[in-house]
Amino acid sequence: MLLPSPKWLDTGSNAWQMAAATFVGLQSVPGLVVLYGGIVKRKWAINSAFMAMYAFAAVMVVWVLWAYNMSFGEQLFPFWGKPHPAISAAFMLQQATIPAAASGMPPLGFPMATMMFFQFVFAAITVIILAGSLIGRMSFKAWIIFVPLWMTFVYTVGCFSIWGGGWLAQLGTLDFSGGYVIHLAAGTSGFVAAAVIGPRIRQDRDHFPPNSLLMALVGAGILWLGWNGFNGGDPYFANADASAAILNTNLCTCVALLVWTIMDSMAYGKPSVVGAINGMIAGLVGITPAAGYVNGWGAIIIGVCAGIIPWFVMNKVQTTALFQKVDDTLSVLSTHGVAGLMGGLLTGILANPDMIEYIGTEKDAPGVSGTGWLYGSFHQFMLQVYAAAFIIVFNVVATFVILKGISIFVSLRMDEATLRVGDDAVHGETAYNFGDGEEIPAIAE
Amino acid sequence: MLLPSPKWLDTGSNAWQMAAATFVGLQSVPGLVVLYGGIVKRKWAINSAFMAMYAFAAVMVVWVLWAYNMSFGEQLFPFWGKPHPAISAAFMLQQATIPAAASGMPPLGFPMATMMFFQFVFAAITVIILAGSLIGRMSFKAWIIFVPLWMTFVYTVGCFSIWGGGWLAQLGTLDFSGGYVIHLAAGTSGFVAAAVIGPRIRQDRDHFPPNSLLMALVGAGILWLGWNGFNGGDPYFANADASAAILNTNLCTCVALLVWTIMDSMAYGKPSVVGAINGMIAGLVGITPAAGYVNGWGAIIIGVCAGIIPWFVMNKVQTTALFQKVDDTLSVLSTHGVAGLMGGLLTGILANPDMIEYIGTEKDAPGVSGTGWLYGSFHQFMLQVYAAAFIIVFNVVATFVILKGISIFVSLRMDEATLRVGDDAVHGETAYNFGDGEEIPAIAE
Amino acid sequence: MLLPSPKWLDTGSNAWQMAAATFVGLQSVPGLVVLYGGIVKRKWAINSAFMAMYAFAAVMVVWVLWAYNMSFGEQLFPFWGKPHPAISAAFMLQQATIPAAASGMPPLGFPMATMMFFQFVFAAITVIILAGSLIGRMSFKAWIIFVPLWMTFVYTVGCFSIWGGGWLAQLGTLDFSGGYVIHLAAGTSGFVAAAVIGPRIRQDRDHFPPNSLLMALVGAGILWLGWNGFNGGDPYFANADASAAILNTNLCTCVALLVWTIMDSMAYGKPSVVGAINGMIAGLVGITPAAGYVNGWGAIIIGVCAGIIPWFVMNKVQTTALFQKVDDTLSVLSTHGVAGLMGGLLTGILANPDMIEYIGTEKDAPGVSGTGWLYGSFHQFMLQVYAAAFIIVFNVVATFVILKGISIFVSLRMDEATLRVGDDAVHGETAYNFGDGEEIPAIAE
Amino acid sequence: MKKIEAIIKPFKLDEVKDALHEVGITGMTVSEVKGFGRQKGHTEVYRGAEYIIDFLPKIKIEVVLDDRLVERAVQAIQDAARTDKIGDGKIFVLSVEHAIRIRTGETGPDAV
Amino acid sequence: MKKIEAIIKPFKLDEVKDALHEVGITGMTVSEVKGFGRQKGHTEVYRGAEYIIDFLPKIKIEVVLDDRLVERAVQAIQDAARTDKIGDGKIFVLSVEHAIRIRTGETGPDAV
Amino acid sequence: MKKIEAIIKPFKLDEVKDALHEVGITGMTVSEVKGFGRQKGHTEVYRGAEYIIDFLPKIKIEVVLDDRLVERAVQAIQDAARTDKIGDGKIFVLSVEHAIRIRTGETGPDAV
Ligand SMILES: Nc1ncnc2c1ncn2[C@@H]1O[C@H](COP(=O)(O)OP(=O)(O)O)[C@@H](O)[C@H]1O
Ligand SMILES: Nc1ncnc2c1ncn2[C@@H]1O[C@H](COP(=O)(O)OP(=O)(O)O)[C@@H](O)[C@H]1O
Ligand SMILES: Nc1ncnc2c1ncn2[C@@H]1O[C@H](COP(=O)(O)OP(=O)(O)O)[C@@H](O)[C@H]1O
Repeated sequence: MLLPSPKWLDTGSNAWQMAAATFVGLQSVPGLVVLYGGIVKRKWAINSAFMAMYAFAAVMVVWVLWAYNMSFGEQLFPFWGKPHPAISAAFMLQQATIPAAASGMPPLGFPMATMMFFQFVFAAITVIILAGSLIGRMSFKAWIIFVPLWMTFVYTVGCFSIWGGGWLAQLGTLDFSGGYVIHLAAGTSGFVAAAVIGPRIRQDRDHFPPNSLLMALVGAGILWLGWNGFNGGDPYFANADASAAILNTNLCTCVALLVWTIMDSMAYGKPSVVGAINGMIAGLVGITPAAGYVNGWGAIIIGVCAGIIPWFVMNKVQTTALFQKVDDTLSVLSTHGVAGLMGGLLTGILANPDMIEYIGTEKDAPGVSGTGWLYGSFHQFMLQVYAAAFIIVFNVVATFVILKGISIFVSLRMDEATLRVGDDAVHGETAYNFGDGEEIPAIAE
Repeated sequence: MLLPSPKWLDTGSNAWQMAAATFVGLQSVPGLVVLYGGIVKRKWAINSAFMAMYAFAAVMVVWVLWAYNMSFGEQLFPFWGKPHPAISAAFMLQQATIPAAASGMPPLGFPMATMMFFQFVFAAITVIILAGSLIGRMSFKAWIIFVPLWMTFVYTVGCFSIWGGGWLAQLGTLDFSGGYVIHLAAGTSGFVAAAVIGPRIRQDRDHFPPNSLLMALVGAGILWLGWNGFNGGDPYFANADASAAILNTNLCTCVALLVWTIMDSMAYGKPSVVGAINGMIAGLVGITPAAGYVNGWGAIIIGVCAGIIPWFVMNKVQTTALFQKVDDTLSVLSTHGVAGLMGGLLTGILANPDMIEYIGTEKDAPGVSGTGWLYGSFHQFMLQVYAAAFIIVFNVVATFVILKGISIFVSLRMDEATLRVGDDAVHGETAYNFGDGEEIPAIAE
Repeated sequence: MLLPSPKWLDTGSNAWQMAAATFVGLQSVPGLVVLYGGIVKRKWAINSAFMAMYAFAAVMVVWVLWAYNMSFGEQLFPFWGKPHPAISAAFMLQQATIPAAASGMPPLGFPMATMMFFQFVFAAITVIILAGSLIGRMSFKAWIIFVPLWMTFVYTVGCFSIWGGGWLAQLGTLDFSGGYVIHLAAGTSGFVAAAVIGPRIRQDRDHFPPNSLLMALVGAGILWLGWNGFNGGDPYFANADASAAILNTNLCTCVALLVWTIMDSMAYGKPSVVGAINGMIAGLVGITPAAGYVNGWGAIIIGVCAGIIPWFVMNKVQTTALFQKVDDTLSVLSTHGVAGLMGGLLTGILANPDMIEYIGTEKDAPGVSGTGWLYGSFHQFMLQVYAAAFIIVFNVVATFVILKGISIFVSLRMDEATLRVGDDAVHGETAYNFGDGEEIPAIAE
Repeated sequence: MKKIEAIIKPFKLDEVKDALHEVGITGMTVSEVKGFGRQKGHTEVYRGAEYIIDFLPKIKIEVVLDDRLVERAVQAIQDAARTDKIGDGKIFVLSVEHAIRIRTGETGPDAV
Repeated sequence: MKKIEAIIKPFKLDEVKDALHEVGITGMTVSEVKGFGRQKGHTEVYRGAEYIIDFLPKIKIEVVLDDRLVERAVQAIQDAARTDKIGDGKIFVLSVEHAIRIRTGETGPDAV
Repeated sequence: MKKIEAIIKPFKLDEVKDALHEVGITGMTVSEVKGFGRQKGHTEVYRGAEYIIDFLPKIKIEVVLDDRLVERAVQAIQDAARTDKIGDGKIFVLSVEHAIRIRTGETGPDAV
């Protein structure tokens, strides 16, 4: 008799984990690829999209060859796992486990290949988000080099420390799906990189209208619903907490979108769809560290904050002369960095001990959930502060060093002539070809 | 030892239900958002997309705070559940149940959070479909007010009556995935609202070419395949009936698309892709009330009807002077109202008792399935007629009253100057920015 | 008591199979629909998209009425199953099985309806891929006739022979997800059809710039991640091999994309996003026959080859005067035909016996996996050669005969006047409507 | 023969077209242009940054016509295009030396 | 110096360009315009409603050239653009007072 | 009154606009055109096939202005648009017979 799989495999959880990973993958490709492609000025549409697409591909290679095990493998240092390839048949097909964190969860019901792919799409989207700060002037060659280095030396550290069972995990930091590991890291590193690389050319900073808001909405929409996989996949089981995380994610996002739209209307007189997209992203990011730890009321509170705080940073702080020194093209600092930080801290306040992620069956193992300041654990809040500080400081330093290093070998910026032209100079392509020669549609006679 | 979830939870069904809900969510965001954005005249692209996006967000808040329980909670009246919030930790994580309808189905294998999110995406898409009738002139402010009111006072009634275990459910009305609850309601209310709000301005009615058919196809394609979650999710289990519903959905849709294209070719001489989209929608809607109740032959018959009847209403009835008095922008009456009604009635004829949704294990509980007129139950057909009449009459009255109420406080229409300008006047944004100043792509020298 | 489903049904595997099928469906609609719509010259955007959409619909009807059983039903000839309809209630709801191939797999955990829909999306995408060779001149009427005939007489033969338990399956040919059944067949038949139908008009061959690369990226992105369902669905269980197939698919694709981009940069000086899309497709296709049979190293090797060999054929072979005689519009021969062939042969070399698809429980039933030349079975490699030869020869002959037959009744090409005009002449529609009369957006005054 | 070039607000196109039709002008060529003048553009806000869009969308109408029709045509355009708000646009009249209808080879007033 | 403005059917652009090339004209400027004339637009049907698209896509070619070349250029355009069907378009000739090549500052016939 | 038509490289628009502003010209109309001249297009590669894009994107600026301003305006455009590379473009000057401001009915130099 043939069996489809070993006993430890739970087809339901594997089914969900594979679907969730696919949704997260779709967030990057085509999600962010076309969100970037549409929201930038026409001359940068292809370059921005291609930065995202390249990053997705490059991260994969790094991931399977060494970075997965640096993030989720056996501990080398309290903040790093041992690098080694993860693509032998035996490794791919064995029951998934995160050695240093295994004691905190039930035995997993899917194989390593699922875990590796699921975690890959998270790693990839992180550096794609980071790209949003750098659009419109970073040399493609420098980007090609930056992605694998950042992945290897920066992402893995935050990831192992918080998710891989490293020192922050040991302390008890809560980060459900990456408020810190992903969004705070991307926002911080993106801002630093934007500073090091320098701003877009004057005329691009002055005029940077989205070339196609509908295209941006395609990407934004996939990003939104794809987040069901992002936050719903993180319990690693198709369990009740996964369901709650999905509901919370959408609830918070809806609230943030509405609040942001109100803020826009009050400040600028009109509800803008670009604003709605920003509010949506802030909400998605804000709930990410909290999704399975808070109840619906918590999600609403985070949503309200996500509609206000990142709005304020984007519209009132990042527009000040001081902050304008750094040209953070898509305001990743606000919508990811600040929103992720805010979400992480609010998790330390609002985490509800009744939101059980895993059920405990013994007295001394009371199940897994988080307990925020509001429910009595000020300690949890302080842990969130420490972890944020670590992520921020480490990202600032490491990203700075990496870029300075790269700049010894290749220029981080395109040259002036290329910057004036955009896509056509970099890739020999333009996003739209409407009027070239005879492809103008002739009309029936 | 830690357990991922309580015993009642079936990871397979929860996995499917979460994935299905995500597919349905994608139908709205980005599906209908960009279908609307692309199929309308350029000046209304953003406004149409934003109406859809706003509705998605606003429905969520209403839903979790009171409307979910009015639709699926404990019975207050035979047509309404008791309103109360549904976002405590305990509520979200408990085993899902629809109190008034629980006896008709096996104990569910997923938690309340899954049920709430799954039903949310249905509620949201209903009012987004309705928006299709109102595009191109409704005041955004009035829409902001209309959505929560319609959700609270109209949607919940049809929903509780038919799906929540209310009076129509008790009588035995069949509506697998919302031919009545969603499409007939949206089509009827949309038409009434279009009448109350008044038509687009002359020049927009005369010229309303789709600004980007490719963008419309992005939305239409996601709508189509997303329907797998729509109809495949309604058995609430990843069971055989879910699979059959998916196959039927696609079969019927393919047939309707082909028949509609033939109708177009005969009437206008050419197969048009906008026609194909309409045929696709008519097919999707037509099979919705029947998806898990008919076999493949039934799906084909419904497909043929869906390619003919809504085509006829759109092309021959809605174009008459009488019907032209009401400006139903996207002909929602035809593709959703009529198609939903037709599908509901055909369900009463074609429902095949061998299409077992749930298996009965006892003599006196022979399993759950539908029996249409063709298989001997004329009664079922009449039930479908009654239910349709109720939905139509109730929607006409309630939507009329709500809009008249709103019009006391804010104008339902934009003012004339705004109507002439479109997006830029309402949102300060335009869909495409191709020629503004220097973003014209310069060429390599 | 009511039960959701019979005992043989595994909700986890059914959940995955339904989700996977939905992802594959999305690859065609909207995936290839808008990839084609965006990557062709503006005047052909609608026609190309519509060819894809029509094919999806037409295949379904053929499929359920006779072709499913010709592909997966009981054996009639060693290369063909017995045609009969597959849409009775009993058939749809029964446990899925592929009679002639059942002994090689564990009893399946989902119903026939799931299998039929899953296999439908594969059948549909095959003929849509084939369309890529014919874009820009094939008569829509001829296409309407061609699709059902090709499906009935060509696709079913390869499918039954390799997947339905036919003679190639009996011999032991390996084709995990359709390197031969789908891609080699589509590439070969497309090339032959392109030759028979003749080339596009001169001005279209000279100038064929993609009208919207962002739109093409929307389609390409959905195609990529949708491939998780394509390759991940083929073990028919949500088992460990499905997970490994997904990881391999993405790994190989990432490598191929990177290598193709390097090739482009070396040959043309710039990394192009159209090249990246081509590399992506070559990688996806190359891993398809191997996805669950090779380990990660194998996937990397296939990825490197997929970035080089199809690149070379597209850029150096298909551009020679000889090959230019055939106008293969989107170079389907390179990215699907050659990539599929290459993948199939490499499977015969790299298949790793440790990549267990199904676990054997008895001594004489050691589980199911493939063993390539590298692991000692030269025989497997030769089998792959034979099967490729059969697919190529059969497709060449059968497609030629079908088209010659059709050409007796209707012209295969549009007439000259129509060819000059494009979409507007064929469908009375144009992809974009930007400047028609007053829909030019007026500005707030 | 003269050529009238009128720069107007986009939403006025239909009215201008009808007005020209009434004075007997049945042919014209229209294009989308961007105008820069006293009418100031509006502000757009993206990601917190405000941009001034200083080129405003306008429609350019070109009509070649017989000298005798010029006055009436100019008047018709002016009446139809006027909203009395800044940015209504301009009408320019240029002299045309020849006009040829490609299809027939007719020249002069017969050609337009 | 003269300026030729030709309104032609879009798919004729390549032939016209080649024809001009043959008479020695190597520079020109092309734009997409919408034409309104005797040629009637076609009907499009969306959601059951028929629309008449009365502005038809046309191509406008602008060539500035020496007076001596005008006749031949006009003839070349006419021959190349003609399909003998309504809507073939028009050729207008205007007088140009100065022409300057930006790069070199050359003026007059040398500039074009 | 004169009309200046300048064909320039797209990325020079802002500089030209500012230069015209400095010589006192506040109104102009701009459109996207394709240019064909000595500057050769570039090659694009799609699916292995190389295409030459021979029409290059250019910007056309139209300014109607008083005769006295012409010389300075032409100079300003030339200085601002120049990159000394092939393809910098052309400036043409035509004569305008009338100019009318639609809003006020003003004519002549007052209208522009
Ligand atoms: N000198 C000019 N040359 C060419 N076009 C002009 C000129 N001045 C204005 N225009 C065009 O006329 C439009 C309207 O001009 P504007 O000064 O804004 O308003 P008004 O004509 O009502 O005073 C401008 O947007 C521009 O397209
Ligand atoms: N009086 C005119 N002024 C400017 N353009 C014109 C005029 N008449 C026609 N045109 C342009 O010429 C095109 C062809 O004119 P039309 O009357 O349709 O055909 P034909 O020139 O063959 O009689 C029109 O679409 C329009 O762009
Ligand atoms: N004879 C002409 N008539 C109209 N426009 C012209 C003419 N010659 C050139 N142009 C325009 O000027 C642009 C620049 O011309 P080109 O010959 O490439 O460079 P340069 O002017 O520097 O010699 C062309 O792209 C075209 O738009």
